Amino acid sequence: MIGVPLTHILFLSTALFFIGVFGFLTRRNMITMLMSAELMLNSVNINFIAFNKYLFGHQLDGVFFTLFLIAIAAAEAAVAIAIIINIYRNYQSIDIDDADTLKF
Amino acid sequence: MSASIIALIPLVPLASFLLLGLFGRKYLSAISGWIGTLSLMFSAGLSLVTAYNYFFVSGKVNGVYQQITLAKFTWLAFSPEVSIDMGLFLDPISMMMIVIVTFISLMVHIYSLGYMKGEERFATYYAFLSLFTFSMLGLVLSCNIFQIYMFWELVGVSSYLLISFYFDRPSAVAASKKAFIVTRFADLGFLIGILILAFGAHTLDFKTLIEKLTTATPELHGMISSSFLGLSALTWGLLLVFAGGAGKSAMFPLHIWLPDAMEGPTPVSALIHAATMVVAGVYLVARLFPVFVMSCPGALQVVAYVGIFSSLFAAVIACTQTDIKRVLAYSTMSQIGYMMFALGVSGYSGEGGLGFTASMFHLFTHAMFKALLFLGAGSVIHYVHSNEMKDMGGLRKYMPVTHITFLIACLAIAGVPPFSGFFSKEEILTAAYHSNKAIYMIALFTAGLTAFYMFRLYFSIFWNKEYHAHDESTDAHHGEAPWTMKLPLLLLSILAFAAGFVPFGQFVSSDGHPLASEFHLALAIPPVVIGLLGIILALVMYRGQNNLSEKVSGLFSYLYQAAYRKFYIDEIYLFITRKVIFNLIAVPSAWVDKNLVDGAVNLSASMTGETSELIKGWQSGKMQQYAIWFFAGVIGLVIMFVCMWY
Amino acid sequence: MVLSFLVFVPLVTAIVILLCRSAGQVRLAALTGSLLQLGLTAFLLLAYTNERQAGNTDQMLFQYRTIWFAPLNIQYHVGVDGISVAMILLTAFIVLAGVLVSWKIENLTKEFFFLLLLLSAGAYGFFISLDLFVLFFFLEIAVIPKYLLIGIWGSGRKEYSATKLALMLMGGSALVFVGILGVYYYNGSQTFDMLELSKSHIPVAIQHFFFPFLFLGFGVFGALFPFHTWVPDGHSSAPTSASMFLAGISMKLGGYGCLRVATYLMPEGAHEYQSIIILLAAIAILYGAFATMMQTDLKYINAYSSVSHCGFVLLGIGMLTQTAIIGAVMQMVSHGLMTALFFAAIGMLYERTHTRAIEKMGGILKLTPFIGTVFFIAGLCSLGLPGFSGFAAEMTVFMGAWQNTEIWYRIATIAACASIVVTAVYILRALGKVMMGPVLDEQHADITDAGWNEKFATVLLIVAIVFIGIAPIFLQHLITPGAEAIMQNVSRAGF
Amino acid sequence: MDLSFLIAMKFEMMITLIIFVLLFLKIDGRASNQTTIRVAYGMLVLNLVLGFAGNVYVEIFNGMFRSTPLLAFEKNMLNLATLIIALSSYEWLRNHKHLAEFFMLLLSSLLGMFFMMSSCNMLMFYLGLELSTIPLAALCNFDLHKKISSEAAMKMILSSAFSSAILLFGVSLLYGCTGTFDFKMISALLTGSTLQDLAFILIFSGFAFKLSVVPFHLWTADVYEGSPIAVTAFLSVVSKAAMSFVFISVLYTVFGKLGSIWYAMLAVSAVITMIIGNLFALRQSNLKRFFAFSSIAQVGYLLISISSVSILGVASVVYFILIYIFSNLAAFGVISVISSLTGKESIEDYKGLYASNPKLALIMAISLFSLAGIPPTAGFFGKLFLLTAGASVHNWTLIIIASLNLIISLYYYLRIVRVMFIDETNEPLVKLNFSINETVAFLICVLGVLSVGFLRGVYELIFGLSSGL
Repeated sequence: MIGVPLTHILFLSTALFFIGVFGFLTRRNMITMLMSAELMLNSVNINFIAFNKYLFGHQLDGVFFTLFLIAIAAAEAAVAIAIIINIYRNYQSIDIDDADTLKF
Repeated sequence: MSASIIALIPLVPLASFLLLGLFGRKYLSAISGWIGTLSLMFSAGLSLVTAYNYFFVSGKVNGVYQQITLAKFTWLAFSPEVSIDMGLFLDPISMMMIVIVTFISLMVHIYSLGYMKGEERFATYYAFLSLFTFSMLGLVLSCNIFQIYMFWELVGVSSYLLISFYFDRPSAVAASKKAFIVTRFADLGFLIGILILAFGAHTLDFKTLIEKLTTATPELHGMISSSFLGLSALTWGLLLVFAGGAGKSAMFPLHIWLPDAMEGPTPVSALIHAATMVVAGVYLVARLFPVFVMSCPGALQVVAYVGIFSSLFAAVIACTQTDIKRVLAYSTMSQIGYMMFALGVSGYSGEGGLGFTASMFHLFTHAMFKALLFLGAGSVIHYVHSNEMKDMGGLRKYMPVTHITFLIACLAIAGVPPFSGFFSKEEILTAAYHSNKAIYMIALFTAGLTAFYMFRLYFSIFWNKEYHAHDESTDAHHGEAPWTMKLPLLLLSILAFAAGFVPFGQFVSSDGHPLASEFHLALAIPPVVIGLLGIILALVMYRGQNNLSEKVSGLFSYLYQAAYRKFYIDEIYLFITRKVIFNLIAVPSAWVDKNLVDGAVNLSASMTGETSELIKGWQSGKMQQYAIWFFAGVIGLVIMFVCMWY
Repeated sequence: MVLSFLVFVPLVTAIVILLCRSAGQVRLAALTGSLLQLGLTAFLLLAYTNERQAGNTDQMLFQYRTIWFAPLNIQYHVGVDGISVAMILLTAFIVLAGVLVSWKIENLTKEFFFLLLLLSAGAYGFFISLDLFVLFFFLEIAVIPKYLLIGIWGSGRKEYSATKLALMLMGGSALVFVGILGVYYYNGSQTFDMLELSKSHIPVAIQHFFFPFLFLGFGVFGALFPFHTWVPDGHSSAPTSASMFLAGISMKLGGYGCLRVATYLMPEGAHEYQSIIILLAAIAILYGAFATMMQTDLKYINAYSSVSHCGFVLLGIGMLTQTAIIGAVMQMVSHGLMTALFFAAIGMLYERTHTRAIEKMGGILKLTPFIGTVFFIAGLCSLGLPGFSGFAAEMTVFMGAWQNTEIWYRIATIAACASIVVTAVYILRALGKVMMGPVLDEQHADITDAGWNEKFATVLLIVAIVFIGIAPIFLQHLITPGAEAIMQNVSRAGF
Repeated sequence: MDLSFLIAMKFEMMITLIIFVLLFLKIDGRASNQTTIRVAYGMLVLNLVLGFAGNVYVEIFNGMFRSTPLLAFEKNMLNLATLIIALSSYEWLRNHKHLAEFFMLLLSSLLGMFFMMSSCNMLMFYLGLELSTIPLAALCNFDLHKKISSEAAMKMILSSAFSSAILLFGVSLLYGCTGTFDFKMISALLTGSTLQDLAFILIFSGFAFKLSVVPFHLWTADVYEGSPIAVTAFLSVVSKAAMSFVFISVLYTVFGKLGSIWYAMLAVSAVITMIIGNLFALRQSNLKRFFAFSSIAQVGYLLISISSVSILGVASVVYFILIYIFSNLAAFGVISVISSLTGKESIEDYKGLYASNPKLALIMAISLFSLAGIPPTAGFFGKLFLLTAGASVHNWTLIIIASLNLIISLYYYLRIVRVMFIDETNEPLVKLNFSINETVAFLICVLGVLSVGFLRGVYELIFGLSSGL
């Protein structure tokens, strides 16, 4: 296959990862934060696929891991969103900074 | 005679102390006096027998009095050779001492039957008396320098207890405290001296100690050669031991407790602060006399000068005091000064050793007449209910027995022949004359002063103005005194007269060889003359009511004031203790403890609290900051890793 | 003789107390329990002396060992020598006296006696254990009961004092634990067993590093200057019997540990730090004495004087001569009894006059002759009067200290001797103010003299004090073999 | 086919069974709370009993899953802990609408932990991790109407998502280096290259988050405070225990080669964790929050012991956790009883507790002493063995700091003791009476706390097992 070298893809995934981190650290909206977390997970997925494809083509571990990862991410998202909805019930807001009654 | 019987001499008083101390107050308060007296009679008799036995039967081996140690057992062992042994040490001076102690103590016991009658703590009083007698006997019979130190402390505490007998009087409490602390301070010196001597000579036993330190042994050489601050270890040891003795014997500058000690009941003063305990210092120096005189003359010099100065100093003060007991107290101090410098000027063996004999002789006679004086003063006080001269005068009609006996005592102490004081004083002066003229002159002058202030006392009590009872009620009911108080006076006066004729040198001498004391008329006359002068002066000034005394005191007003204020020694002490020690050491150390040491602990505690309060903001409830910290943690780990590997 | 009984008897008593229904039963149980302890220790003394007379020259008698934590080579190993026996006797006396003195405790009687007996169990265990881990175990058992005793039944700033005491003692034991670990890992064969440790040679550098941990750690318990500051507050806030126990036994745990663990197992370390120890001890002696002069609360007076007296213990240990070590142990015993007696007397007085300020009292001797006499005896013993235990002990320490020929140590000794004067000053001050003089507070006029329990307790202690004071040779003989064993190690290490 | 997996996965299957039974009961809907709860208790007990039988070394799913005697022991410890939690939260659950769900979620989280512990493969490990985390997040929010409960759940789920993402990134990098997820092969292929080290650091942070090591700990206190007490107990005891077991085995077996790196990390983070945990615990007024920080401080001690790569270290950790289960759950039991009966959770409310409820006060005190490491409670031995193990590598600064931290911790534990025993108050708690279930739970805990130290067998057994790690 014509040469997109591994490093490019790693760049992409790493960039994605740090974008996710950035979003998670800066976004005030819980849903957005959750999305940023998903973004980080996806960068991980890209990593797995890429490594699997480029380095260890004879096996499928990475791919499997990715599949599991997607599933789990979905589950996590489900629970997280449920919780966030509950937050909204209690706080009438999903701004992360409003939910800071527990402190010190 | 067997040790166990001799051991009874101190033990019987101990037994009576325990008996009275434990049960006296509740059960035997009525008969406690008699219990004490009987026990004392017993041990007095026993000690007389023992002394007789020692002096005339067993003590002398081919002309030399031996030092016999009996009933010795180990009390504590520190190293193979250094150990505290308890035992009975028999030699001429200890024999003399037990006789004095038991006899005077017996007199005081009998006297107190009358004097202390009706006291609430009668039994306790007798218990303490017995305790004192026991400790004093133990002291004089000690065979071991540490044993003597122990009984030394015990006499100290029993004196403390007896001075503070009237403990609801603040003055008595203060006086007892002062007495104990001052002597304790001296004992500190004694203790260190013991430590030095003991580990220099590798023994605590008197006999061995004296042998080792008077003959050329490695120990002696070691102690002389090893020096600290310019003085040899031996000198240090002896001086410190002497300091202990000076404390007990109220030598300048440690004398301040003695006058105040007169707060105690008068018989107690007679026993402890006149006849027995206060001479313990002299006794101690006499114990170690061979070491002083042979190995360390320098220390002996110090003894001599301290002694003579104290005696003059005290005599001067005594001329101005108006409290009769205080006068007597200062005269005691002065007489002990006599004994001290007598030891100081003495040599060893033969004629040279006259001073030693004289000193012991004076100790003996002084015990008699000073006890008599105190008891006499006691019965006067008992009659007048006051210590002040101004409340007295013309008492000779009212209390003839006291009057006569008191007169005898005064003559004795003034050194008028043929009373006992004359002989002992004469010997002392002779010894002083032969060794040190300066001391001799001062001693002579002091003798004059002594005669003067004693007769000042005598006249102003028994002659001077007519007696007016300040309140009829108190002394109307009783006459002069009950027989229990008269009897000791009479007995003592006989002895105060006769004690001088004892051929003392035959028995007591520095080296155990009998010392033929020949009589030098030339040296005998001056003291007598001076004494008589003093008496006449007192006669003129105080025989009748006149203002001569005021004139005289006005003449030397400064001196008089200074002497009357005891040369401000007490004030100086007060300054040192209160201002210096208290304010400069005690207060700061308490402050340091409260603020620095304790403060450090509290500070560390509060610091922890502060920190935790400080960093609480970290836990800011904001989810994203947590995440930031999380990420920072990761970065931190990475950085750490980088630092570690590159 | 099964030594473990010494631990079990108090424990069983404590449990029985928990099961008791009424306060009366509790008191009875406590009394019988402590009497049993006394009997047991008396029997121990007999058995011990018999063994010795029978020529048994083992260093430790009645040894018993069983594996506890095999992987760490921790054994429950107990045994006694003369020193331990002396301390055990002391403990028994004080526990009995303490139980008697606190007879009238009304509030939470059951808990009080339970904790008291738990404490005593800890003390016994500490004195008999030969395995460092076990020793540490028993050392720490004692901390919490003290805290509760002071906190619940105390007076004054009790919470502050209790916390301070608990934390400082915890700090001490933390240091001790570090030291123990050091010993454990560096002695070659990983063992906590003291007898083996004393034979195995710990490298000198290691000793120099770890000795301070052990010595300071135990020093905190033993009121080593400047870690003594828990003593005054703790003692003065504690209820009477707790003060007796604190001053009488807990501080002795420290001294015993400094001797038996620090000095015995790390002789080179001891030599290395000798001068510092002696300096601190001398400071503690004088400084404590002077600080006492300033106190006006009787308990503070006795607490500070305890600091000063425990200085003698550390001084004796620091001097590293056999006599001095014997003296140190004698001083521990003597001070334990004496200070317990003093606290008992203060407690009795406090119950009656409801004050401990000396200027508020006066002429008590006239009102309550018995308590007054007890006060005098305690005071005179504490100022080192011959005929009481204090004198013999202090003199032994001085003598032993003087045997150390180094000139500076002798000067330190002289400084220590000087304390006898200061002691006299503050003791007589207290006696004079409280016992003598006119009766100040007319409310005191109707106070009653000691009850049977108090009489029993004080007489018990006084008898012990006087016996040691009159015939210290027995105590000395009891201690000597142990001290010799320690000295063997010390001299093997140093000069 | 071989049935060895029956033995190997007996715990997991048992838990699954319980979950399903409860599920059916719920679906069926006729069973009252009482019956449900009885069933749950009964099956948990059965589970515990079965746990002791036939524990051998088995590997299945060609090396993805293994079971060793040590693992079995650890799992059974967790079973016991879960049982105790279930028992002592009776008062709270008795009338709870979602009783069955509670147990299901709790047990599925436990199931996840079991898988995680037995895993020999990154994939299996990650599945277990998530399976243990997600239900916990749901549990945190179990009191739906409580604000703080939902906030706690939110913090839990979001931060754990974040952390697992980071951990996964590390895993992916590791995969890139080695090309395998199997633990053995990974450890064989590790070369210590920079990328591997980076991967390790990321994974380490993931673990640190779960173990709430400073500075990854910040979520802990909030989540503990917000969640229902039973969940807090589960979080602070069971999940922490499981995590530390896994942590040890992963560190020792997988990353053994990088020891020189993670030793330093452990040492540093241990010190920080102890100090910060103690400092924060000092000033807490809410008991749950207080215990959160105290548990953080305890983790510091755990790390010290882990840092000494030795059987002794492993054994001490397991031993400590066993004791920690007893002492901490006793405390949480008391809190849960009091809070579910009176709704009071702050330290001040416990004033004069001994006067009103002596039993509860005593249990609390014993567990506090055990946590503070005061003899004769077992905590003394646990803590000391941790330090002893830590000292075996002669890092004395670490040991000294740790033992000085004991002082601070003693201070704040004593603070509660003081409140319960010494302080007086004018509105004390009423006399509370609780059901037999709590009593049983308390009995187990107190017996454990008082006896474990003196049963010499226990430590030897654990030591023997850990040698077969």
